[in-house]
Amino acid sequence: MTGQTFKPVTAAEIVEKTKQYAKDGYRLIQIHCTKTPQEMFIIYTFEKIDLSCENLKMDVQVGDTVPSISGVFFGAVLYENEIHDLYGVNFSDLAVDFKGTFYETSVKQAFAQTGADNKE
Amino acid sequence: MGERTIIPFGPQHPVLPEPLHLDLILEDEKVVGAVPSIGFVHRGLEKLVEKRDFHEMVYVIERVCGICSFIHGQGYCQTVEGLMGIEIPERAKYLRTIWAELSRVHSHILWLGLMADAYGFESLFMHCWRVREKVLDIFEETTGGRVIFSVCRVGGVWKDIDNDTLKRIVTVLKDVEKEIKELSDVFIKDYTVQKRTRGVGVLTYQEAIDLGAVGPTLRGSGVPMDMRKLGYAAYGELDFEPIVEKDGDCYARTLVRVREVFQSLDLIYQAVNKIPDGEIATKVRGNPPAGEFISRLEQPRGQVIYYAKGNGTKYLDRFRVRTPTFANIAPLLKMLPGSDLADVPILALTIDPCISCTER
Amino acid sequence: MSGMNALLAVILYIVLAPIIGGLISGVDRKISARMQGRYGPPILQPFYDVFKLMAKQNIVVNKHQKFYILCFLIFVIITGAIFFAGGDLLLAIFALTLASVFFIVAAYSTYSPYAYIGAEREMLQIMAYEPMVILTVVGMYMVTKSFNVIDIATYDQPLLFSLPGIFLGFLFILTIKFRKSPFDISMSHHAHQEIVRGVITEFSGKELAMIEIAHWYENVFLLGIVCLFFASNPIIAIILALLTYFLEIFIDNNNSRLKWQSTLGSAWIVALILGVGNIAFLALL
Amino acid sequence: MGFNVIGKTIMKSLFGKPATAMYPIVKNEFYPNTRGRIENDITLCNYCGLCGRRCPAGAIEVSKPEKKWEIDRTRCIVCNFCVQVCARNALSTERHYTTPMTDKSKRITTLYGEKEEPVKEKVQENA
Repeated sequence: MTGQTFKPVTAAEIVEKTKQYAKDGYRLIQIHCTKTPQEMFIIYTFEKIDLSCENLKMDVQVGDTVPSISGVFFGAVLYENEIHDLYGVNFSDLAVDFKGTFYETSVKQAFAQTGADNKE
Repeated sequence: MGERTIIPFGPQHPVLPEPLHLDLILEDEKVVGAVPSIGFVHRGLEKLVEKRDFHEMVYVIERVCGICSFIHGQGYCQTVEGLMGIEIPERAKYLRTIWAELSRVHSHILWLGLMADAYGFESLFMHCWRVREKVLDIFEETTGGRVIFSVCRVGGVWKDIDNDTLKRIVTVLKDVEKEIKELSDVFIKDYTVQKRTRGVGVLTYQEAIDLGAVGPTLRGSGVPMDMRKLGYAAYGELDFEPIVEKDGDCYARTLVRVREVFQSLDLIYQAVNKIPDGEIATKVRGNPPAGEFISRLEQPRGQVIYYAKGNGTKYLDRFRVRTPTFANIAPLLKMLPGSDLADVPILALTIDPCISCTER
Repeated sequence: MSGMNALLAVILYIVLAPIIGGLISGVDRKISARMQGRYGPPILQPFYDVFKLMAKQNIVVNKHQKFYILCFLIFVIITGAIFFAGGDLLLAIFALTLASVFFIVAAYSTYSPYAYIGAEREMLQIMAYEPMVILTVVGMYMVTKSFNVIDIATYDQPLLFSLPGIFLGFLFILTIKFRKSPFDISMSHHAHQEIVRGVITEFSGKELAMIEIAHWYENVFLLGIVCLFFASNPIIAIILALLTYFLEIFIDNNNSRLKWQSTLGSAWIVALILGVGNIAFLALL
Repeated sequence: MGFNVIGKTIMKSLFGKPATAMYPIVKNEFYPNTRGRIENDITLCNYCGLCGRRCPAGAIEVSKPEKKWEIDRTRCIVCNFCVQVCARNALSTERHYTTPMTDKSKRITTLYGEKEEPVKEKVQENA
């Protein structure tokens, strides 16, 4: 199955890389954030019409500000707002900024803590 | 141009018994803007993966959605199997395919009914759901559940369908096919239906790709992308082509779904003919190793993406579900401005929204 | 008809119309259900509904709305009373329009966005059906040379034969008046998809019950007009009215809801071709 | 394109038998496979507690010293996992659903294994 490789990327390059993917005929299909006790990263997945797919992996920390790619792919707005609300990663230049009201969870940034964090 | 009115659409709106909220900004009856908000039923099921071991998690993931629950279970199992490098028996693959396609049939008939309801065609709605019941009966007979089946497990499936039952299912489905044929004519030929769906909410080829539309919404705009073509489960051995319509309006999306029902029925017939005998599950030893795995599947509503990250214990570090509705919200926001208020329910339904699904 | 008889007819109308209207509505629901493959509610269900609504707590958004709804009910009853007393048909039609205006004002008075849009659509509906209603009355006048219901009803030949176009046109706008698909745009039993409940979104309890009863009166009055087309033989007239209603149920279950643009356009085209055509034909004879 | 395309279908159902059932009068037929509710044959149970630990919903509680097996019917999602993992085949799935309850205290079913007297089943008050 394609798309099991995760290419590292930094916050500074992400917009440029996305534009490159857009030029190559890829489209954004998902962004998600993962937080484990050891690490935290965001994965961007791009897909082509022939179903091949590529992943970018970017290390972040809670409270970091990352440039938004919603200028390239509008659909990114939803994913980025989701990550902002659940993980507390900020995005600059969002096409539509819900300002933390996208998911109205009772605990703010509910996913920013892992089960292991709570035990400590 | 009249004054601007703001119509609150949802979270408790009769057309969509799902917690999606749209603030529709209207000028007379023209929609000029729409602001969505979701998050009313966010359950944090993804987070539960840290507290449930990877076998139990199947049952949690199945409950992400009530309609495509089987494919969620299948997708989870497939992802974890991919992470652990397990190859499941051939028969299990075929059984998964059969159940998944039956899910697609019932989901699409359900959607057709809801679509009929969106433009006030009550009798068509009722008749669609009447036909759907027969598919649900097959589920109850083979798995024990009508909506949530709980038959998938990491390494295969729990229950087998014996070959006689498979043959009987085919005869039942032939009946269903006949009835759907009768009802699908209404969606295709009826004047009032066409009047409401043709040319409404047009999504062009390029827009559909750029906004990340998935499933029938994407294929209705002429993009031949179907994740089943990746050949997971038994799809690699079955003969089918993605169903594509060119127009990109609500009519095209309806047509894609109507044709997909027949395609799915055909896939089931093929699978029943080809299904090999043998085991239905392999023994799973050990825990998921440290590593990551992404898998993509085709749900009735479109492409669904799963991501699993293991760490060598029986609990996964992270399990992520990107549901098709989430991807389809952006195209919906593109379609809404410029439409009539009367079109809003149709447009909202045309992406087949499952908000509870979106808010894992 | 003498004054005594007219009074008796009015009293009979006021007492019997809600019962007949309710029963028709019950049968409507039953037949619709069977067409959709369901058992459906009991035939007396509309009465149960109204009695239950009567017993509900009264919640008002605007204290004037009750007055408007009461006026709506009263004017609908007056419409029927004029009609069944054998009075002026034109007057009855205008009384009905006045009732509709009160209904719309009541909807506006609630300030709900749904009711607001519903009221706008209700006005468009009036615009759509009113020409055909007037043409119906004019057509009847041209044949019988009288606006009085009593004269039209006792006319010795069935009007249906001289007014076939007008009859069909009237059937067409009945779909709007009965609030059936494809023209149930402002409110109906199932217009919920777009505007929740349209005009009556904000009404509850006794007011909703009054609206429901007013609709029963209205339906009986409308079926009364259908009867006029075959008034020379009362039994055939009643059968004709029932067949008409069945046809409306059939159409309701056969079509999706159209937009207001289509409603207005098609109603006027029908009025122009069938109504005006028929009248022109009569005038040329 | 046409009008009244569904006309034939609705006339057929108008004069045919409705597809729905008069529910409380006509009971639904279940299939042999139907997953209704979880039952425990307490005589086979050895109170190992595996079902309780494996339950995704945390509906089952087992206590070895008391010889007690307890299920919260409203928590149970009838996923059948406990039945599959039970090593002694004591658990099974009944065809009939749990009846709806208005009294919350009835939601827990407790079974006790034999101590002196034979098997007894009782519904525990508000656990």
